[in-house]
Amino acid sequence: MFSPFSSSASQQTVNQQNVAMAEQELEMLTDTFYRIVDSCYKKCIPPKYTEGELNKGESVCIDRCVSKFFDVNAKIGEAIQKKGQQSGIGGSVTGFGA
Amino acid sequence: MFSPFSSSASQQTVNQQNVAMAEQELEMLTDTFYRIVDSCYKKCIPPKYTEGELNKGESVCIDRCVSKFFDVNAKIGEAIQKKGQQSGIGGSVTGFGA
Amino acid sequence: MFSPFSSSASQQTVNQQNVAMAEQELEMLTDTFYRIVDSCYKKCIPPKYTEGELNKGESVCIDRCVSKFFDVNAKIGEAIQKKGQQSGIGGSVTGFGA
Amino acid sequence: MDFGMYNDAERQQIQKIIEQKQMRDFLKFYTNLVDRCFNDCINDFTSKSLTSKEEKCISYCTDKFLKHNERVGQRFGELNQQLMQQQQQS
Amino acid sequence: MDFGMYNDAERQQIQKIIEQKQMRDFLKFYTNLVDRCFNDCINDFTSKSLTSKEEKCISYCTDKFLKHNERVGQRFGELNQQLMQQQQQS
Amino acid sequence: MDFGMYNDAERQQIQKIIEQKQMRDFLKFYTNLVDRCFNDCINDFTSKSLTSKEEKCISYCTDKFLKHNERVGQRFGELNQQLMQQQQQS
Repeated sequence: MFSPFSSSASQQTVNQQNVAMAEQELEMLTDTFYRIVDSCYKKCIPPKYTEGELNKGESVCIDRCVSKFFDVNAKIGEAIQKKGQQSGIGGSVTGFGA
Repeated sequence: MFSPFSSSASQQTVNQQNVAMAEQELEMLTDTFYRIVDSCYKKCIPPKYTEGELNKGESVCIDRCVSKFFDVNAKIGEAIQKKGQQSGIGGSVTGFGA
Repeated sequence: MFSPFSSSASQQTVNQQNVAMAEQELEMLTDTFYRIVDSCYKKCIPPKYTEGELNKGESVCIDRCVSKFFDVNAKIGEAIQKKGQQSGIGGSVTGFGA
Repeated sequence: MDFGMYNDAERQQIQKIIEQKQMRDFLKFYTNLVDRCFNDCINDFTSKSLTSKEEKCISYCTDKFLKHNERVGQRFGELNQQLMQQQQQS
Repeated sequence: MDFGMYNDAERQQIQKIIEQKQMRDFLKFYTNLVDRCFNDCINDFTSKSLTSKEEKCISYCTDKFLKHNERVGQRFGELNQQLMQQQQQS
Repeated sequence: MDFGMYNDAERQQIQKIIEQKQMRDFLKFYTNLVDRCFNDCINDFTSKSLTSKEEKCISYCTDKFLKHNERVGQRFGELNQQLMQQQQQS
Protein backbone atom coordinates (compact mmCIF):
# COMPACT_ATOMS: atom_id res chain seq x y z
CA MET A 1 0.00 0.00 0.00
CA PHE A 2 2.96 2.34 0.56
CA SER A 3 3.75 4.83 -2.15
CA PRO A 4 6.50 7.43 -1.78
CA PHE A 5 4.44 10.02 -3.62
CA SER A 6 1.14 9.72 -1.81
CA SER A 7 0.56 12.00 1.12
CA SER A 8 1.37 10.15 4.32
CA ALA A 9 -1.49 9.10 6.55
CA SER A 10 -0.26 11.23 9.40
CA GLN A 11 -0.83 14.39 7.37
CA GLN A 12 -4.39 13.53 6.42
CA THR A 13 -7.18 14.86 8.55
CA VAL A 14 -9.37 12.24 10.16
CA ASN A 15 -13.09 12.87 9.93
CA GLN A 16 -14.25 11.48 13.27
CA GLN A 17 -17.76 11.10 11.91
CA ASN A 18 -16.43 8.76 9.21
CA VAL A 19 -14.63 6.68 11.80
CA ALA A 20 -17.70 6.56 14.07
CA MET A 21 -19.83 5.49 11.11
CA ALA A 22 -17.41 2.71 10.22
CA GLU A 23 -17.40 1.58 13.83
CA GLN A 24 -21.19 1.45 13.98
CA GLU A 25 -21.40 -0.51 10.72
CA LEU A 26 -18.83 -2.95 12.05
CA GLU A 27 -20.80 -3.39 15.28
CA MET A 28 -23.98 -4.02 13.33
CA LEU A 29 -22.30 -6.51 11.05
CA THR A 30 -20.85 -8.61 13.87
CA ASP A 31 -24.07 -8.33 15.88
CA THR A 32 -25.97 -9.69 12.89
CA PHE A 33 -23.42 -12.47 12.48
CA TYR A 34 -23.82 -13.60 16.08
CA ARG A 35 -27.60 -13.49 15.85
CA ILE A 36 -27.46 -15.75 12.77
CA VAL A 37 -25.04 -18.13 14.52
CA ASP A 38 -27.51 -18.34 17.37
CA SER A 39 -30.73 -18.72 15.35
CA CYS A 40 -29.28 -21.26 12.92
CA TYR A 41 -27.73 -23.32 15.70
CA LYS A 42 -31.17 -23.65 17.29
CA LYS A 43 -32.75 -24.52 13.94
CA CYS A 44 -30.11 -26.91 12.59
CA ILE A 45 -28.14 -28.58 15.41
CA PRO A 46 -30.07 -30.99 17.64
CA PRO A 47 -28.76 -30.73 21.22
CA LYS A 48 -27.64 -34.32 21.56
CA TYR A 49 -24.06 -34.75 20.57
CA THR A 50 -22.86 -38.08 19.21
CA GLU A 51 -20.01 -36.68 17.12
CA GLY A 52 -17.98 -33.49 16.73
CA GLU A 53 -18.42 -33.16 12.98
CA LEU A 54 -21.28 -31.43 11.20
CA ASN A 55 -23.11 -34.14 9.30
CA LYS A 56 -24.46 -33.64 5.79
CA GLY A 57 -27.96 -32.72 6.93
CA GLU A 58 -26.71 -30.16 9.43
CA SER A 59 -24.36 -28.58 6.89
CA VAL A 60 -27.06 -28.17 4.26
CA CYS A 61 -29.45 -26.83 6.89
CA ILE A 62 -26.91 -24.19 7.97
CA ASP A 63 -26.36 -23.01 4.38
CA ARG A 64 -30.09 -22.62 3.79
CA CYS A 65 -30.68 -21.09 7.20
CA VAL A 66 -28.11 -18.31 6.66
CA SER A 67 -29.57 -17.62 3.23
CA LYS A 68 -33.11 -17.44 4.59
CA PHE A 69 -32.01 -15.15 7.39
CA PHE A 70 -30.63 -12.70 4.81
CA ASP A 71 -33.91 -12.89 2.89
CA VAL A 72 -36.06 -12.34 5.98
CA ASN A 73 -33.84 -9.46 7.07
CA ALA A 74 -34.19 -7.78 3.66
CA LYS A 75 -37.92 -8.42 3.46
CA ILE A 76 -38.62 -6.93 6.87
CA GLY A 77 -36.29 -4.01 6.14
CA GLU A 78 -38.30 -3.20 3.03
CA ALA A 79 -41.62 -3.57 4.82
CA ILE A 80 -40.52 -1.21 7.56
CA GLN A 81 -39.26 1.34 5.06
CA LYS A 82 -42.50 1.13 3.07
CA LYS A 83 -44.46 1.92 6.19
CA GLY A 84 -42.31 5.03 6.35
CA GLN A 85 -41.93 4.62 10.06
CA GLN A 86 -38.28 5.42 9.88
CA SER A 87 -37.72 7.83 7.04
CA GLY A 88 -34.16 9.04 6.87
CA ILE A 89 -32.46 5.91 8.17
CA GLY A 90 -32.59 4.07 4.89
CA GLY A 91 -31.18 0.87 3.54
CA SER A 92 -28.15 0.42 5.74
CA VAL A 93 -30.18 -0.39 8.83
CA THR A 94 -30.34 -4.01 7.79
CA GLY A 95 -26.82 -4.64 9.00
CA PHE A 96 -25.82 -6.21 5.72
CA GLY A 97 -23.81 -5.00 2.79
CA ALA A 98 -22.10 -2.52 5.03
CA MET B 1 -40.42 28.32 26.15
CA PHE B 2 -38.36 31.30 24.99
CA SER B 3 -38.35 34.39 27.15
CA PRO B 4 -36.20 37.44 26.34
CA PHE B 5 -35.52 38.01 30.01
CA SER B 6 -34.45 34.55 31.07
CA SER B 7 -30.78 33.81 30.98
CA SER B 8 -29.91 32.11 27.71
CA ALA B 9 -29.02 28.45 27.79
CA SER B 10 -25.51 29.08 26.59
CA GLN B 11 -24.70 31.10 29.70
CA GLN B 12 -26.00 28.49 32.11
CA THR B 13 -23.57 26.06 33.61
CA VAL B 14 -24.26 22.43 32.89
CA ASN B 15 -24.05 20.13 35.86
CA GLN B 16 -22.61 17.01 34.23
CA GLN B 17 -23.91 14.90 37.08
CA ASN B 18 -27.46 16.04 36.30
CA VAL B 19 -27.00 15.13 32.66
CA ALA B 20 -25.51 11.73 33.53
CA MET B 21 -28.41 11.06 35.89
CA ALA B 22 -30.95 11.93 33.21
CA GLU B 23 -29.14 9.68 30.77
CA GLN B 24 -29.20 6.77 33.19
CA GLU B 25 -32.90 7.24 33.91
CA LEU B 26 -33.59 7.30 30.20
CA GLU B 27 -31.61 4.09 29.67
CA MET B 28 -33.51 2.40 32.47
CA LEU B 29 -36.85 3.54 31.14
CA THR B 30 -36.25 2.23 27.62
CA ASP B 31 -34.68 -0.96 28.95
CA THR B 32 -37.81 -1.56 31.01
CA PHE B 33 -39.98 -0.83 28.00
CA TYR B 34 -38.19 -3.40 25.86
CA ARG B 35 -38.35 -6.01 28.61
CA ILE B 36 -42.13 -5.50 28.85
CA VAL B 37 -42.47 -5.72 25.05
CA ASP B 38 -40.62 -9.02 25.20
CA SER B 39 -42.39 -10.57 28.19
CA CYS B 40 -45.87 -9.56 27.07
CA TYR B 41 -45.27 -10.75 23.51
CA LYS B 42 -44.43 -14.20 24.87
CA LYS B 43 -47.46 -14.15 27.17
CA CYS B 44 -50.05 -12.73 24.77
CA ILE B 45 -49.14 -13.45 21.13
CA PRO B 46 -49.27 -17.10 20.04
CA PRO B 47 -46.48 -17.75 17.50
CA LYS B 48 -48.70 -18.82 14.64
CA TYR B 49 -49.66 -15.92 12.48
CA THR B 50 -52.91 -15.99 10.54
CA GLU B 51 -53.38 -12.23 10.39
CA GLY B 52 -51.40 -9.01 10.91
CA GLU B 53 -53.89 -7.37 13.27
CA LEU B 54 -54.01 -7.75 17.03
CA ASN B 55 -57.30 -9.49 17.76
CA LYS B 56 -59.52 -8.56 20.70
CA GLY B 57 -58.11 -11.22 23.02
CA GLU B 58 -54.52 -10.27 22.29
CA SER B 59 -55.21 -6.57 22.80
CA VAL B 60 -56.85 -7.08 26.17
CA CYS B 61 -54.09 -9.45 27.21
CA ILE B 62 -51.43 -6.84 26.35
CA ASP B 63 -53.18 -4.14 28.40
CA ARG B 64 -53.40 -6.39 31.44
CA CYS B 65 -49.90 -7.73 30.97
CA VAL B 66 -48.33 -4.25 30.97
CA SER B 67 -50.34 -3.32 34.04
CA LYS B 68 -49.31 -6.49 35.88
CA PHE B 69 -45.66 -5.92 34.97
CA PHE B 70 -45.80 -2.50 36.61
CA ASP B 71 -47.38 -4.05 39.71
CA VAL B 72 -44.80 -6.85 39.93
CA ASN B 73 -41.99 -4.35 39.41
CA ALA B 74 -43.27 -2.16 42.23
CA LYS B 75 -43.92 -5.11 44.54
CA ILE B 76 -40.44 -6.54 44.11
CA GLY B 77 -38.90 -3.08 44.46
CA GLU B 78 -40.62 -2.65 47.82
CA ALA B 79 -39.64 -6.12 48.98
CA ILE B 80 -36.00 -5.50 48.14
CA GLN B 81 -36.01 -2.15 49.89
CA LYS B 82 -37.63 -3.65 52.97
CA LYS B 83 -34.88 -6.22 53.15
CA GLY B 84 -32.58 -3.22 53.28
CA GLN B 85 -30.19 -4.92 50.95
CA GLN B 86 -29.71 -1.79 48.97
CA SER B 87 -30.00 1.15 51.31
CA GLY B 88 -29.24 4.41 49.60
CA ILE B 89 -30.46 3.53 46.13
CA GLY B 90 -34.11 4.13 46.87
CA GLY B 91 -37.27 4.31 44.84
CA SER B 92 -35.89 5.20 41.44
CA VAL B 93 -34.32 1.79 40.88
CA THR B 94 -37.60 0.50 39.59
CA GLY B 95 -37.10 2.16 36.25
CA PHE B 96 -40.55 3.73 36.38
CA GLY B 97 -41.76 7.18 37.13
CA ALA B 98 -38.37 8.53 36.21
CA MET C 1 -2.39 -0.47 54.45
CA PHE C 2 -0.98 2.94 55.38
CA SER C 3 2.75 3.22 55.93
CA PRO C 4 4.46 6.57 56.67
CA PHE C 5 7.45 5.57 54.62
CA SER C 6 5.77 4.38 51.45
CA SER C 7 5.37 6.86 48.66
CA SER C 8 1.88 8.32 48.72
CA ALA C 9 -0.56 7.21 46.07
CA SER C 10 -0.87 10.70 44.66
CA GLN C 11 2.78 10.70 43.61
CA GLN C 12 2.63 7.36 41.86
CA THR C 13 2.04 7.27 38.15
CA VAL C 14 -1.02 5.38 37.04
CA ASN C 15 -0.48 3.00 34.17
CA GLN C 16 -3.80 3.36 32.34
CA GLN C 17 -3.25 0.00 30.67
CA ASN C 18 -3.10 -1.66 34.09
CA VAL C 19 -6.34 0.02 35.12
CA ALA C 20 -8.03 -0.94 31.84
CA MET C 21 -6.86 -4.53 32.29
CA ALA C 22 -8.24 -4.67 35.81
CA GLU C 23 -11.53 -3.23 34.58
CA GLN C 24 -11.81 -5.85 31.87
CA GLU C 25 -11.04 -8.69 34.27
CA LEU C 26 -13.68 -7.35 36.63
CA GLU C 27 -16.24 -7.18 33.81
CA MET C 28 -15.44 -10.75 32.82
CA LEU C 29 -15.67 -11.99 36.37
CA THR C 30 -19.10 -10.48 37.02
CA ASP C 31 -20.33 -11.51 33.57
CA THR C 32 -19.33 -15.09 34.35
CA PHE C 33 -21.03 -14.85 37.74
CA TYR C 34 -24.33 -13.73 36.20
CA ARG C 35 -24.16 -16.44 33.56
CA ILE C 36 -23.72 -19.07 36.28
CA VAL C 37 -26.60 -17.59 38.29
CA ASP C 38 -28.74 -17.88 35.20
CA SER C 39 -27.72 -21.38 34.09
CA CYS C 40 -27.88 -22.89 37.56
CA TYR C 41 -31.26 -21.31 38.30
CA LYS C 42 -32.66 -23.01 35.19
CA LYS C 43 -31.03 -26.31 36.14
CA CYS C 44 -31.82 -26.34 39.86
CA ILE C 45 -34.91 -24.28 40.69
CA PRO C 46 -38.24 -25.58 39.37
CA PRO C 47 -40.47 -22.63 38.41
CA LYS C 48 -43.30 -23.39 40.78
CA TYR C 49 -42.87 -21.63 44.04
CA THR C 50 -44.35 -23.11 47.20
CA GLU C 51 -41.84 -21.58 49.61
CA GLY C 52 -39.20 -18.84 49.72
CA GLU C 53 -36.41 -21.01 51.10
CA LEU C 54 -33.98 -23.11 49.10
CA ASN C 55 -34.73 -26.70 50.05
CA LYS C 56 -32.01 -29.29 50.61
CA GLY C 57 -32.15 -30.69 47.06
CA GLU C 58 -31.97 -27.24 45.48
CA SER C 59 -29.03 -26.20 47.67
CA VAL C 60 -26.99 -29.29 46.82
CA CYS C 61 -27.86 -28.92 43.16
CA ILE C 62 -26.61 -25.30 43.15
CA ASP C 63 -23.28 -26.28 44.77
CA ARG C 64 -22.67 -29.00 42.20
CA CYS C 65 -23.89 -26.85 39.34
CA VAL C 66 -21.44 -24.03 40.11
CA SER C 67 -18.63 -26.55 40.45
CA LYS C 68 -19.48 -28.21 37.13
CA PHE C 69 -19.68 -24.83 35.40
CA PHE C 70 -16.11 -24.09 36.50
CA ASP C 71 -15.01 -27.49 35.21
CA VAL C 72 -16.74 -27.07 31.85
CA ASN C 73 -15.33 -23.56 31.50
CA ALA C 74 -11.79 -24.83 32.14
CA LYS C 75 -12.20 -27.85 29.88
CA ILE C 76 -13.44 -25.77 26.95
CA GLY C 77 -10.77 -23.16 27.55
CA GLU C 78 -8.07 -25.83 27.29
CA ALA C 79 -9.64 -27.36 24.18
CA ILE C 80 -9.76 -23.98 22.46
CA GLN C 81 -6.17 -23.21 23.37
CA LYS C 82 -5.03 -26.63 22.12
CA LYS C 83 -6.65 -25.92 18.78
CA GLY C 84 -4.42 -22.89 18.72
CA GLN C 85 -7.22 -20.78 17.39
CA GLN C 86 -6.43 -17.96 19.71
CA SER C 87 -2.69 -17.94 20.30
CA GLY C 88 -1.62 -14.99 22.38
CA ILE C 89 -4.74 -14.63 24.48
CA GLY C 90 -3.82 -17.35 26.90
CA GLY C 91 -5.25 -18.63 30.14
CA SER C 92 -7.05 -15.55 31.38
CA VAL C 93 -9.79 -15.77 28.78
CA THR C 94 -11.72 -18.16 30.95
CA GLY C 95 -12.94 -15.37 33.18
CA PHE C 96 -11.86 -17.18 36.31
CA GLY C 97 -8.97 -16.75 38.63
CA ALA C 98 -8.66 -13.18 37.54
CA MET D 1 -39.25 11.96 32.37
CA ASP D 2 -39.77 15.07 34.35
CA PHE D 3 -37.47 17.80 33.07
CA GLY D 4 -38.60 20.40 35.62
CA MET D 5 -35.45 19.99 37.63
CA TYR D 6 -33.04 20.76 34.80
CA ASN D 7 -31.96 24.17 33.46
CA ASP D 8 -32.15 25.07 29.76
CA ALA D 9 -28.53 24.22 29.02
CA GLU D 10 -28.91 20.82 30.63
CA ARG D 11 -32.14 20.22 28.74
CA GLN D 12 -30.38 20.95 25.46
CA GLN D 13 -27.70 18.40 26.21
CA ILE D 14 -30.25 15.81 27.34
CA GLN D 15 -32.19 16.44 24.12
CA LYS D 16 -29.05 15.61 22.13
CA ILE D 17 -28.58 12.38 24.07
CA ILE D 18 -32.19 11.42 23.35
CA GLU D 19 -31.64 11.95 19.63
CA GLN D 20 -28.52 9.78 19.60
CA LYS D 21 -30.42 7.14 21.51
CA GLN D 22 -33.26 7.03 19.00
CA MET D 23 -31.09 5.51 16.29
CA ARG D 24 -29.83 2.82 18.68
CA ASP D 25 -33.37 2.14 19.89
CA PHE D 26 -34.64 1.75 16.35
CA LEU D 27 -31.86 -0.73 15.57
CA LYS D 28 -32.69 -2.70 18.70
CA PHE D 29 -36.35 -2.75 17.75
CA TYR D 30 -35.45 -3.85 14.23
CA THR D 31 -33.15 -6.70 15.31
CA ASN D 32 -35.72 -7.92 17.86
CA LEU D 33 -38.33 -7.94 15.13
CA VAL D 34 -36.17 -9.90 12.67
CA ASP D 35 -35.05 -12.42 15.30
CA ARG D 36 -38.56 -13.06 16.53
CA CYS D 37 -40.21 -13.42 13.14
CA PHE D 38 -37.36 -15.54 11.76
CA ASN D 39 -37.55 -17.87 14.75
CA ASP D 40 -41.34 -18.12 14.68
CA CYS D 41 -41.83 -18.41 10.90
CA ILE D 42 -38.87 -20.21 9.36
CA ASN D 43 -38.81 -23.92 9.99
CA ASP D 44 -38.51 -25.46 6.55
CA PHE D 45 -34.95 -26.08 5.40
CA THR D 46 -35.74 -28.35 2.47
CA SER D 47 -35.07 -25.45 0.11
CA LYS D 48 -32.95 -22.32 0.01
CA SER D 49 -35.65 -19.79 -0.79
CA LEU D 50 -38.56 -18.65 1.32
CA THR D 51 -41.81 -20.54 0.73
CA SER D 52 -44.96 -18.53 0.12
CA LYS D 53 -46.26 -19.74 3.47
CA GLU D 54 -43.13 -18.40 5.16
CA GLU D 55 -43.40 -15.08 3.33
CA LYS D 56 -46.97 -14.64 4.49
CA CYS D 57 -46.01 -15.55 8.06
CA ILE D 58 -43.16 -13.00 8.06
CA SER D 59 -45.51 -10.32 6.80
CA TYR D 60 -48.16 -11.03 9.46
CA CYS D 61 -45.54 -11.34 12.18
CA THR D 62 -44.00 -7.98 11.22
CA ASP D 63 -47.39 -6.26 11.35
CA LYS D 64 -48.31 -7.89 14.62
CA PHE D 65 -45.02 -7.05 16.27
CA LEU D 66 -45.31 -3.40 15.19
CA LYS D 67 -48.83 -3.16 16.59
CA HIS D 68 -47.78 -4.93 19.77
CA ASN D 69 -44.98 -2.41 20.29
CA GLU D 70 -47.37 0.47 19.71
CA ARG D 71 -49.94 -0.84 22.16
CA VAL D 72 -47.37 -1.58 24.86
CA GLY D 73 -46.00 1.92 24.29
CA GLN D 74 -49.42 3.50 24.89
CA ARG D 75 -50.06 1.59 28.11
CA PHE D 76 -46.48 2.14 29.27
CA GLY D 77 -46.79 5.89 28.77
CA GLU D 78 -50.08 6.08 30.65
CA LEU D 79 -48.96 4.00 33.60
CA ASN D 80 -45.63 5.76 33.84
CA GLN D 81 -47.36 9.13 33.94
CA GLN D 82 -49.70 7.94 36.70
CA LEU D 83 -46.66 6.82 38.70
CA MET D 84 -44.97 10.17 38.32
CA GLN D 85 -48.08 12.00 39.52
CA GLN D 86 -48.34 9.71 42.54
CA GLN D 87 -44.71 10.36 43.39
CA GLN D 88 -45.15 14.12 43.21
CA GLN D 89 -48.18 14.03 45.50
CA SER D 90 -46.58 11.84 48.13
CA MET E 1 -9.05 -10.30 41.96
CA ASP E 2 -5.46 -10.17 42.96
CA PHE E 3 -4.40 -6.56 43.49
CA GLY E 4 -0.80 -7.37 44.39
CA MET E 5 0.46 -6.27 41.00
CA TYR E 6 -0.99 -2.76 41.18
CA ASN E 7 0.44 0.30 42.94
CA ASP E 8 -1.59 2.39 45.38
CA ALA E 9 -2.64 5.01 42.86
CA GLU E 10 -3.85 2.33 40.48
CA ARG E 11 -5.70 0.58 43.29
CA GLN E 12 -7.51 3.83 44.13
CA GLN E 13 -8.70 4.20 40.57
CA ILE E 14 -9.74 0.55 40.35
CA GLN E 15 -11.66 0.99 43.61
CA LYS E 16 -13.60 3.87 42.02
CA ILE E 17 -14.45 1.72 39.00
CA ILE E 18 -15.70 -1.02 41.30
CA GLU E 19 -17.99 1.44 43.08
CA GLN E 20 -19.47 2.69 39.81
CA LYS E 21 -19.97 -0.89 38.73
CA GLN E 22 -21.92 -1.80 41.85
CA MET E 23 -24.87 0.39 40.91
CA ARG E 24 -25.00 -1.15 37.43
CA ASP E 25 -24.67 -4.65 38.87
CA PHE E 26 -27.52 -4.05 41.29
CA LEU E 27 -29.75 -2.83 38.47
CA LYS E 28 -28.89 -5.90 36.42
CA PHE E 29 -29.68 -8.13 39.36
CA TYR E 30 -32.96 -6.31 39.92
CA THR E 31 -34.12 -6.52 36.30
CA ASN E 32 -33.18 -10.22 36.11
CA LEU E 33 -35.21 -10.81 39.25
CA VAL E 34 -38.30 -8.99 37.97
CA ASP E 35 -38.15 -10.66 34.54
CA ARG E 36 -37.76 -14.14 35.97
CA CYS E 37 -40.47 -13.86 38.60
CA PHE E 38 -42.88 -12.13 36.21
CA ASN E 39 -42.37 -14.84 33.61
CA ASP E 40 -42.65 -17.70 36.11
CA CYS E 41 -45.57 -16.36 38.18
CA ILE E 42 -47.87 -14.31 35.95
CA ASN E 43 -49.99 -16.37 33.62
CA ASP E 44 -53.53 -15.23 34.30
CA PHE E 45 -54.74 -12.37 32.12
CA THR E 46 -58.45 -12.62 32.89
CA SER E 47 -58.12 -9.61 35.17
CA LYS E 48 -55.98 -6.50 35.45
CA SER E 49 -54.83 -6.87 39.03
CA LEU E 50 -52.58 -9.47 40.60
CA THR E 51 -54.40 -12.46 42.10
CA SER E 52 -53.47 -13.50 45.63
CA LYS E 53 -51.92 -16.65 44.18
CA GLU E 54 -49.72 -14.54 41.92
CA GLU E 55 -48.73 -12.24 44.80
CA LYS E 56 -47.65 -15.20 46.89
CA CYS E 57 -45.71 -16.66 43.97
CA ILE E 58 -43.89 -13.35 43.39
CA SER E 59 -42.96 -13.17 47.05
CA TYR E 60 -41.60 -16.74 47.14
CA CYS E 61 -39.81 -16.28 43.83
CA THR E 62 -38.14 -13.08 45.06
CA ASP E 63 -36.90 -14.79 48.21
CA LYS E 64 -35.71 -17.83 46.35
CA PHE E 65 -33.87 -15.82 43.71
CA LEU E 66 -32.12 -13.77 46.40
CA LYS E 67 -31.00 -16.90 48.22
CA HIS E 68 -29.94 -18.53 44.98
CA ASN E 69 -27.76 -15.51 44.15
CA GLU E 70 -26.22 -15.61 47.60
CA ARG E 71 -25.41 -19.30 47.44
CA VAL E 72 -23.95 -19.09 43.93
CA GLY E 73 -21.89 -16.13 45.15
CA GLN E 74 -20.43 -18.15 48.03
CA ARG E 75 -19.45 -21.11 45.84
CA PHE E 76 -18.18 -18.79 43.11
CA GLY E 77 -15.92 -16.98 45.57
CA GLU E 78 -14.51 -20.21 46.99
CA LEU E 79 -13.81 -21.82 43.63
CA ASN E 80 -12.35 -18.64 42.19
CA GLN E 81 -9.95 -18.35 45.12
CA GLN E 82 -8.86 -21.98 44.68
CA LEU E 83 -8.15 -21.28 41.03
CA MET E 84 -6.05 -18.23 41.86
CA GLN E 85 -3.98 -20.21 44.34
CA GLN E 86 -3.41 -22.96 41.79
CA GLN E 87 -2.29 -20.40 39.23
CA GLN E 88 0.19 -18.85 41.64
CA GLN E 89 1.72 -22.22 42.48
CA SER E 90 2.12 -23.36 38.92
CA MET F 1 -16.92 -3.55 4.68
CA ASP F 2 -15.99 -1.32 1.81
CA PHE F 3 -13.08 0.90 2.80
CA GLY F 4 -12.89 2.71 -0.52
CA MET F 5 -14.54 5.80 0.89
CA TYR F 6 -12.00 6.35 3.69
CA ASN F 7 -8.59 8.02 3.50
CA ASP F 8 -5.42 6.35 4.80
CA ALA F 9 -5.48 8.05 8.18
CA GLU F 10 -9.08 7.03 8.73
CA ARG F 11 -8.30 3.49 7.64
CA GLN F 12 -5.50 3.29 10.20
CA GLN F 13 -7.85 4.33 12.97
CA ILE F 14 -10.56 1.92 11.80
CA GLN F 15 -7.95 -0.86 11.71
CA LYS F 16 -7.15 -0.12 15.37
CA ILE F 17 -10.84 -0.32 16.29
CA ILE F 18 -11.11 -3.66 14.51
CA GLU F 19 -8.19 -5.03 16.51
CA GLN F 20 -9.69 -3.93 19.82
CA LYS F 21 -12.97 -5.48 18.74
CA GLN F 22 -11.40 -8.86 18.00
CA MET F 23 -10.62 -9.52 21.66
CA ARG F 24 -14.19 -8.67 22.67
CA ASP F 25 -15.57 -10.78 19.84
CA PHE F 26 -13.47 -13.76 20.88
CA LEU F 27 -14.70 -13.45 24.46
CA LYS F 28 -18.29 -13.28 23.25
CA PHE F 29 -17.74 -16.36 21.13
CA TYR F 30 -16.15 -18.15 24.06
CA THR F 31 -18.91 -17.35 26.55
CA ASN F 32 -21.60 -18.34 24.01
CA LEU F 33 -19.80 -21.64 23.52
CA VAL F 34 -19.53 -22.40 27.25
CA ASP F 35 -23.15 -21.41 27.96
CA ARG F 36 -24.53 -23.50 25.12
CA CYS F 37 -22.49 -26.63 25.82
CA PHE F 38 -23.06 -26.41 29.56
CA ASN F 39 -26.80 -26.05 29.07
CA ASP F 40 -27.01 -28.85 26.49
CA CYS F 41 -24.65 -31.35 28.17
CA ILE F 42 -24.87 -30.96 31.95
CA ASN F 43 -28.02 -32.37 33.47
CA ASP F 44 -26.79 -34.72 36.16
CA PHE F 45 -26.40 -33.17 39.58
CA THR F 46 -26.09 -36.37 41.59
CA SER F 47 -22.34 -35.80 41.83
CA LYS F 48 -19.94 -32.88 41.88
CA SER F 49 -17.59 -33.96 39.12
CA LEU F 50 -18.26 -34.33 35.42
CA THR F 51 -19.31 -37.81 34.32
CA SER F 52 -17.47 -39.36 31.37
CA LYS F 53 -20.69 -39.04 29.36
CA GLU F 54 -20.78 -35.32 30.10
CA GLU F 55 -17.10 -34.89 29.22
CA LYS F 56 -17.64 -36.54 25.86
CA CYS F 57 -20.72 -34.40 25.22
CA ILE F 58 -18.79 -31.20 26.03
CA SER F 59 -16.02 -32.22 23.67
CA TYR F 60 -18.41 -32.97 20.78
CA CYS F 61 -20.43 -29.85 21.46
CA THR F 62 -17.28 -27.68 21.42
CA ASP F 63 -16.17 -29.14 18.08
CA LYS F 64 -19.61 -28.81 16.57
CA PHE F 65 -20.07 -25.23 17.71
CA LEU F 66 -16.67 -24.27 16.28
CA LYS F 67 -17.52 -25.84 12.93
CA HIS F 68 -20.95 -24.27 12.95
CA ASN F 69 -19.41 -20.83 13.49
CA GLU F 70 -16.96 -21.41 10.67
CA ARG F 71 -19.63 -22.51 8.23
CA VAL F 72 -21.97 -19.64 9.09
CA GLY F 73 -19.00 -17.31 8.68
CA GLN F 74 -18.31 -18.60 5.16
CA ARG F 75 -21.92 -18.24 4.01
CA PHE F 76 -22.24 -14.88 5.74
CA GLY F 77 -19.15 -13.56 3.96
CA GLU F 78 -20.36 -14.74 0.56
CA LEU F 79 -23.88 -13.39 0.89
CA ASN F 80 -22.69 -10.10 2.33
CA GLN F 81 -20.32 -9.63 -0.61
CA GLN F 82 -23.13 -10.35 -3.07
CA LEU F 83 -25.25 -7.72 -1.34
CA MET F 84 -22.49 -5.12 -1.55
CA GLN F 85 -22.04 -5.75 -5.27
CA GLN F 86 -25.78 -5.41 -5.86
CA GLN F 87 -25.81 -2.13 -3.98
CA GLN F 88 -22.94 -0.74 -6.02
CA GLN F 89 -24.64 -1.63 -9.28
CA SER F 90 -27.99 -0.15 -8.39
